Amino acid sequence: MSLDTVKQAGETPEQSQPWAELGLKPDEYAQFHEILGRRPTSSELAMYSVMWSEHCSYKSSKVHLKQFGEKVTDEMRKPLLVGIGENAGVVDIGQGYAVTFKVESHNHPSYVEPYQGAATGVGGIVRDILSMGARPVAVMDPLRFGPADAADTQRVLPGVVAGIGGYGNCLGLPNIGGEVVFDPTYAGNPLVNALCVGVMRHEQIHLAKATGAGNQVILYGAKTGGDGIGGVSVLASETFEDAGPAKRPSVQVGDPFMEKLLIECTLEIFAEGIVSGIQDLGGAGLSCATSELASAGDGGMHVWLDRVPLRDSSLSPEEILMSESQERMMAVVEPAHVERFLEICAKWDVDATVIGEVTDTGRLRIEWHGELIVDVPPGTVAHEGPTYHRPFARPAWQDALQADVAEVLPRPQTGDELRATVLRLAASSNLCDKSWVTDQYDRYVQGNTVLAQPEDAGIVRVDDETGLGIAVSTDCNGRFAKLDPYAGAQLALAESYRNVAVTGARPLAVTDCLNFGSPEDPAVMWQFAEATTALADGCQRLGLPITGGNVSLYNQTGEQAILPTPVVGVLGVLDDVARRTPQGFREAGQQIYLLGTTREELSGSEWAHVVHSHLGGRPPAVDLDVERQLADILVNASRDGLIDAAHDLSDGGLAQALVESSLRYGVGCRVWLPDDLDPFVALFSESAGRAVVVVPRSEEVRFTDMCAARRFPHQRIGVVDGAAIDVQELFSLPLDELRTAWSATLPALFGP
Amino acid sequence: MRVGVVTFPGSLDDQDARRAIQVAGGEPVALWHGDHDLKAVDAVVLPGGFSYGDYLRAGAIARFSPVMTEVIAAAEGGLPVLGICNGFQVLCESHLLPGALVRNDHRKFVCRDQGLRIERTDTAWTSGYTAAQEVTIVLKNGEGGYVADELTLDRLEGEGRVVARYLDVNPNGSLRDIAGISNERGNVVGLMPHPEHAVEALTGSGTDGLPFFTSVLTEVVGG
Amino acid sequence: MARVVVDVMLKPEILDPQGKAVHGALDRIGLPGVVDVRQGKRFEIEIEGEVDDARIAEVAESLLSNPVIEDYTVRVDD
Amino acid sequence: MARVVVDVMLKPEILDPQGKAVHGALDRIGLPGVVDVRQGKRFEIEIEGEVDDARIAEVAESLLSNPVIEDYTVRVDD
Ligand SMILES: Nc1ncnc2c1ncn2[C@@H]1O[C@H](COP(=O)(O)OP(=O)(O)O)[C@@H](O)[C@H]1O
Ligand SMILES: [Mg+2]
Repeated sequence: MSLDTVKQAGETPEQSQPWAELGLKPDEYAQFHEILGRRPTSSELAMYSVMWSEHCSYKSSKVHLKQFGEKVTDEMRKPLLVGIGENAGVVDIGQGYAVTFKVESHNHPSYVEPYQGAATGVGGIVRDILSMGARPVAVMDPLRFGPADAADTQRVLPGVVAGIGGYGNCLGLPNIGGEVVFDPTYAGNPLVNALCVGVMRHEQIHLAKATGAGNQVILYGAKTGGDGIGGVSVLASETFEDAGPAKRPSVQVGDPFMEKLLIECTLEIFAEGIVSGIQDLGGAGLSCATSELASAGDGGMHVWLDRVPLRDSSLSPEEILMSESQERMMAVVEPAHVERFLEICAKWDVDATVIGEVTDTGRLRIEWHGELIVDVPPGTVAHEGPTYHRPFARPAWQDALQADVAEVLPRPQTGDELRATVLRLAASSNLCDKSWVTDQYDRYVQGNTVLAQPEDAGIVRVDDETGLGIAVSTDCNGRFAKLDPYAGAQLALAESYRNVAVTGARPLAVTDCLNFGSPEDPAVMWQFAEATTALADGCQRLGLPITGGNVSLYNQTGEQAILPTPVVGVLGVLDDVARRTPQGFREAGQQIYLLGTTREELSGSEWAHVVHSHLGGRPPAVDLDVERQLADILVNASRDGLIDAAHDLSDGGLAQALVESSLRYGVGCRVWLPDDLDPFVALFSESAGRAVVVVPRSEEVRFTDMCAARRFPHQRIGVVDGAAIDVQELFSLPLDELRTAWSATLPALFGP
Repeated sequence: MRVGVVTFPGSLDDQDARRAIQVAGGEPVALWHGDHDLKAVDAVVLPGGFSYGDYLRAGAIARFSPVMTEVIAAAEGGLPVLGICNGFQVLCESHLLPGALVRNDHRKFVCRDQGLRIERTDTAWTSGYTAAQEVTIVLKNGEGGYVADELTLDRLEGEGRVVARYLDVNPNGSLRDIAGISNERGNVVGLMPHPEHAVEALTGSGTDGLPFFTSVLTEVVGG
Repeated sequence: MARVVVDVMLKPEILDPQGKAVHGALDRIGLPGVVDVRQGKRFEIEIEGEVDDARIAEVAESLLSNPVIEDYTVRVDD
Repeated sequence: MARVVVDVMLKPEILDPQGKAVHGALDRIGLPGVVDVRQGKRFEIEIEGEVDDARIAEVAESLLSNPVIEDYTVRVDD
């Protein structure tokens, strides 16, 4: 096809264009004419179509997401150095350090090509963090799969795990936590979310903006190929009709080695202070980077697109603009620093090319071999995409679902039955030992990992001298969110918050990855609206800013949407990581306390899921004020050295918490359950706002005084001891037997 | 006492190795793969990581870097050289040590706290251990299975050149549970586990790895 | 006894980081004139009895390669 | 322009875990009669100008394969 220039677009207003094939609506296409005063060129059409897509423009979600920026208090603003809206938000953690973290999804590509899909998911989020000026210091991977024994899970899970490990390990980023959850709704639609956290000094914060007319725009990293532009090939074909099956792949292959060089090279460039703006290339590639940089700066940029180094010389300009080739970055550099910039890139063997210049024209102009092919106001591409007010409605089935409670299901009664239930749950796919997965991840590289899986939160040291460190956890129980999306989202927030607090870290900020079904389904849209409102309200309650996140919609197979899965990541700070509280029982004779109130809350529980394949009722009540008090106790107790171990109660309740704390170092416990509760409820209820802590005898009085002073429910339920979990008068479960059951599950399914 | 740590493109544990040398009381010196200069160091560590992405074979491309020419010559002259994980792979590819490291028998990357027995304590890097000492040190690799032909294995055993052996679990299918070996002279040691991740109680698997770095300090100062 | 050889290569338009690394190494150690390097996998399968070509192609396509990113060729040497 | 193909396979006496895994998978999905599977690497090198066979062999032996564990074959298609 001949080159479609701006001039030609002006002269051929009637030419038909494949806007519908690109997923655009008639009014959107009409809007381009209004913005430009003519029809768009094919390159402009390419840029708009990708930037106005759901993935890039958040068109279905932004009316709901805007609450995250509105429901904020001064308390929440205080630690914020950079707010939501940049590549990732940045928070102050003290001592001159700042931290940025964010979680993103790579769900669909990981289904199509598990290894590469997951690998490039890690690569993308790492570049996001890097582009804020931070050194990436750790990754995490919240994962969801179909049933563990389903044939397709055998294909997807090993590939995803190998891909996350293959990429993250090769980058030298410790993997400090994540999730592995199985549920039938994720069959055909696995969730692969990836989180990265990075650290910098305050003065190193960099932003994505192109300012200063005359400054040079440098594209560096991998060469551009035909990756991830499937649908857009239609633009480059002779006629739209004969496009046939897209010849360009929609899946990308990652090169972690290139990314490692890109990280080191970029950090060296930051250290010399020679970039004025920087942006990673992710979804929508150059279209996104050029339009976002330009619109955030003085508003103008001129790009010579034919200078872009290509891996495949047959690419058309439209394709180059859309390519999602991995491991690329774009920097804005003052002319005086360009030489040094290129020198550093050469040292690291990273290709770098000046492809453009900042201008004061207010226009993004792109040239191809001397012909103007794009001439647009950059903001219209980057930010002025459509906003949909999708209809949403509480589905008719919600009432019936909530009425079908699990509390009436038959329960184990005798000691033997309870014992068998503990064992069965511990060996179930959601609660079993995850080391088949996590042993494939390097958790030690960089030498700063203080806690990692299977601890409640991962902790990395930030400063060797002072011991300053950060803790991160991610959580979500999608079954709770299905039963009540508002409560479920807050339960995810509460659990993640609690997981950070049990390690002794003070929670500071929140990121989220909202994985939902199709926004065109009013029921799904209602779940989404409820969940976002819940998170905004919840964060306000807890006093934590949401610093960034990601939305992934259309996660469904046919009519079947996934469980609504708002994954929440919470970041916390420890002034001295030496004070961290680990999870495991270690020293015989220490006292075990249960903090919080246990209610009869079994709907949506792991017990109902495993034993009865049941999902119905209402999720546990969530009280964020209680969570705040609990966190306060856990953080203070850690700082004052009152507790030696702590573990939050969530999936599987008290029983599973005791299992995990006992198996950690192979030291068991003797436990007496409260008289006023059905032992089954005491063991398996999943009431929120609870944790077990281990108190040395010498600190018992101070600890109980502290809880009493705050009127927080606390009771001594046992003592660390022996090589079994011994529940007085009911059963005794030797740790060897327990460990065998707990650790055999994944190897039996996925190989040794 | 200056100990050089080479950074290849894709090295990852170079900073950790430098930290370990510091914790041991030595002075870490950064060496660059493209240099023809060992900066007059008294010993060299080839750190872990994925040099050149470990594409092709682990260590295969790094072996051709300019700095390796210097390291090979110096090692042949008796300079203490420790190759950790990827560094071990580079030493084998450079023929400073016999045998090769192949894909783990279970085909997965593995990261675990590994039990080891230190079998040889008269090398530059292990003199700080007692004979047959049992230790726990972080292990993490994807291509860590040590292989060599029977003749070579017998010779290594016969000459007492097996430096460390896996205990309890053989994590990667290494023949004869070999975790590390040395050259005849004992100045060049290759090791799959990562002693640099076992020098501080707070991070890593404890402090069992520290003697690797203190050994070489006394070795060089003493000798 | 037949030997079936299946070669699996990344599609030409897909990035091949391994091939790229080898290309770089060849340039550095001095093999002149190299324009491109691709690295793929080679499977040698020994089969006893009848070889069912259609079934082999199926297996090559579904198990030995992922058609989203890879191409394969099958050769049977009897 | 010449295409040089170098095939690198693990020596027969070296355990090939990947080949073994493929073998297991072939048995499971039902490809009858499989006696052995080996997985190796295939390099396709495009060279412009003169191809120096001796030099290629050298490179195949020193860089593309490790003679301690692998065998290689070189083929030049012009
Ligand atoms: N995909 C994964 N990657 C890394 N760590 C994981 C992954 N899945 C689970 N983990 C870790 O295993 C431990 C147990 O997970 P989980 O039961 O979900 O914890 P919790 O209930 O405390 O949130 C945690 O330390 C978690 O970080
Ligand atoms: Mg927890």
